[in-house]
Amino acid sequence: MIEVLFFARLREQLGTAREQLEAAPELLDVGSVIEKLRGRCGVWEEVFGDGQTVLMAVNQQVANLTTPVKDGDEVAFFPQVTGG
Amino acid sequence: MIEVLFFARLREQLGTAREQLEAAPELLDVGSVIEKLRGRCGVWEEVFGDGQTVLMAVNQQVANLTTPVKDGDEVAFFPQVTGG
Amino acid sequence: MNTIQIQKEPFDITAIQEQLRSDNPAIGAVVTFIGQMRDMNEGDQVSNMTLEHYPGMTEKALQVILDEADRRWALMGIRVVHRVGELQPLDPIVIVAVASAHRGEAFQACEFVIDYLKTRAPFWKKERTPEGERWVDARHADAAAEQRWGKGR
Amino acid sequence: MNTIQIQKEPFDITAIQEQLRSDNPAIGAVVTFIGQMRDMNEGDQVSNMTLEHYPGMTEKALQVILDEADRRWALMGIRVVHRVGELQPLDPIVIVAVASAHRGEAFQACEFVIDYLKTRAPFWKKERTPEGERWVDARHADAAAEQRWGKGR
Repeated sequence: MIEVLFFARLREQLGTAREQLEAAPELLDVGSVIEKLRGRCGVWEEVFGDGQTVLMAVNQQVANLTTPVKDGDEVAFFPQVTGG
Repeated sequence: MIEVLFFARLREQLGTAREQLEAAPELLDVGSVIEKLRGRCGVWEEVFGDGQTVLMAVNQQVANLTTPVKDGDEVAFFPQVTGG
Repeated sequence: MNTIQIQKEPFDITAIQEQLRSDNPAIGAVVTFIGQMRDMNEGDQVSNMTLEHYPGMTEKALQVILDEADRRWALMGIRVVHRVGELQPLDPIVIVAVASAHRGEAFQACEFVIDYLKTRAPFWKKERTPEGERWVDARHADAAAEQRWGKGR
Repeated sequence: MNTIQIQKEPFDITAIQEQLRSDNPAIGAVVTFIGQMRDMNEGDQVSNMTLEHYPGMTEKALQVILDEADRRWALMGIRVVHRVGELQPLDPIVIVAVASAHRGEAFQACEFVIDYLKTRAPFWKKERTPEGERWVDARHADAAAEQRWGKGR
């Protein structure tokens, strides 16, 4: 399983905070996870569409589209941070 | 009268914190006050001698050798400051 | 030596600073930043705010920032406490307190930590205004502030 | 809006910051510098210290510094409290607290005030060491820190 988390505006737009994706050979990096999510169309295509700023983390560390993903990883998507 | 004050190391070296100098036509600026004090020789010559760093203020504002002095003024001499 | 806390409860500014500054008589300077909630943002009245974060990643991201500060400056302790959950105007949101022998290092490290926190730590603010709720947008000023520090990692 | 206090008594760090930060809900940032007595200086153990000042001139010199800070940055209050008299290691000597809407200005103004205080306000420290009493020498670092700010007056 790949644990996928969504935060803040993304969590609200997608209506979900967390889901489990079945690990699969084609889910080899964060980019391919996004591809899969975007394939759901509707709001998913919107949130992960071109021109959207979505930040990503793998196992709680900042990642990018080419960061590898494997079974058991935690992948998170969120907007630009605004703390402090 | 010109009120003359000495602080910190200068106060200790000179053994005095404050004195009144009679106003006089030749006491026209801070430099001439220093001349007069230095004329006392001994420790006075030492404290106000060449190569000594003495800071000065007239009426509680930073001054220099050419700052004018008149009857009723408060003139202060002290070493470099070390607060904070 | 450094501590990081994320909490819903208000934090005790006094206790944080006292504990840090009395830790070591070699400390000569303590610089503290307190960020607090303003009642206005982008021209709108803000009545309250909810702060969300990413538990686990938040602490890790802050630890990386504090480690980097320790690498760059000779410090004698850093305390970071950040609130999450519901906040009202005037509530402190975050405190960053840095101790050092001399003030220059404490000032630089404190500003470095808050600049990086603002752009690297996963916190998100949602404001309540007369027009409803809205997520706060990242400020360009924060990215610029971070870039001043050059390539750190 | 700004206050300056010179006193023999310990000051209340909490009260100073609380009063400043809760003064105005437009305040987003409070930066505080606390300078405290170290138990070592120039390689020698220091058991205690006496701080002398020039009453009257001190307040005027600090007022000039705070006015200049207000001229340079958009601030929402400055508090300066400086102790004089007898001090022990770990005793806070000075606090400079600055409030502003945004942190950049508060950081800069706070560091500006303490840098200028160190070179322009008439305070003098006398340390007691195992070898006896001695007046502290002005640090070159302080003059350099002041010069960073350019011609201000």
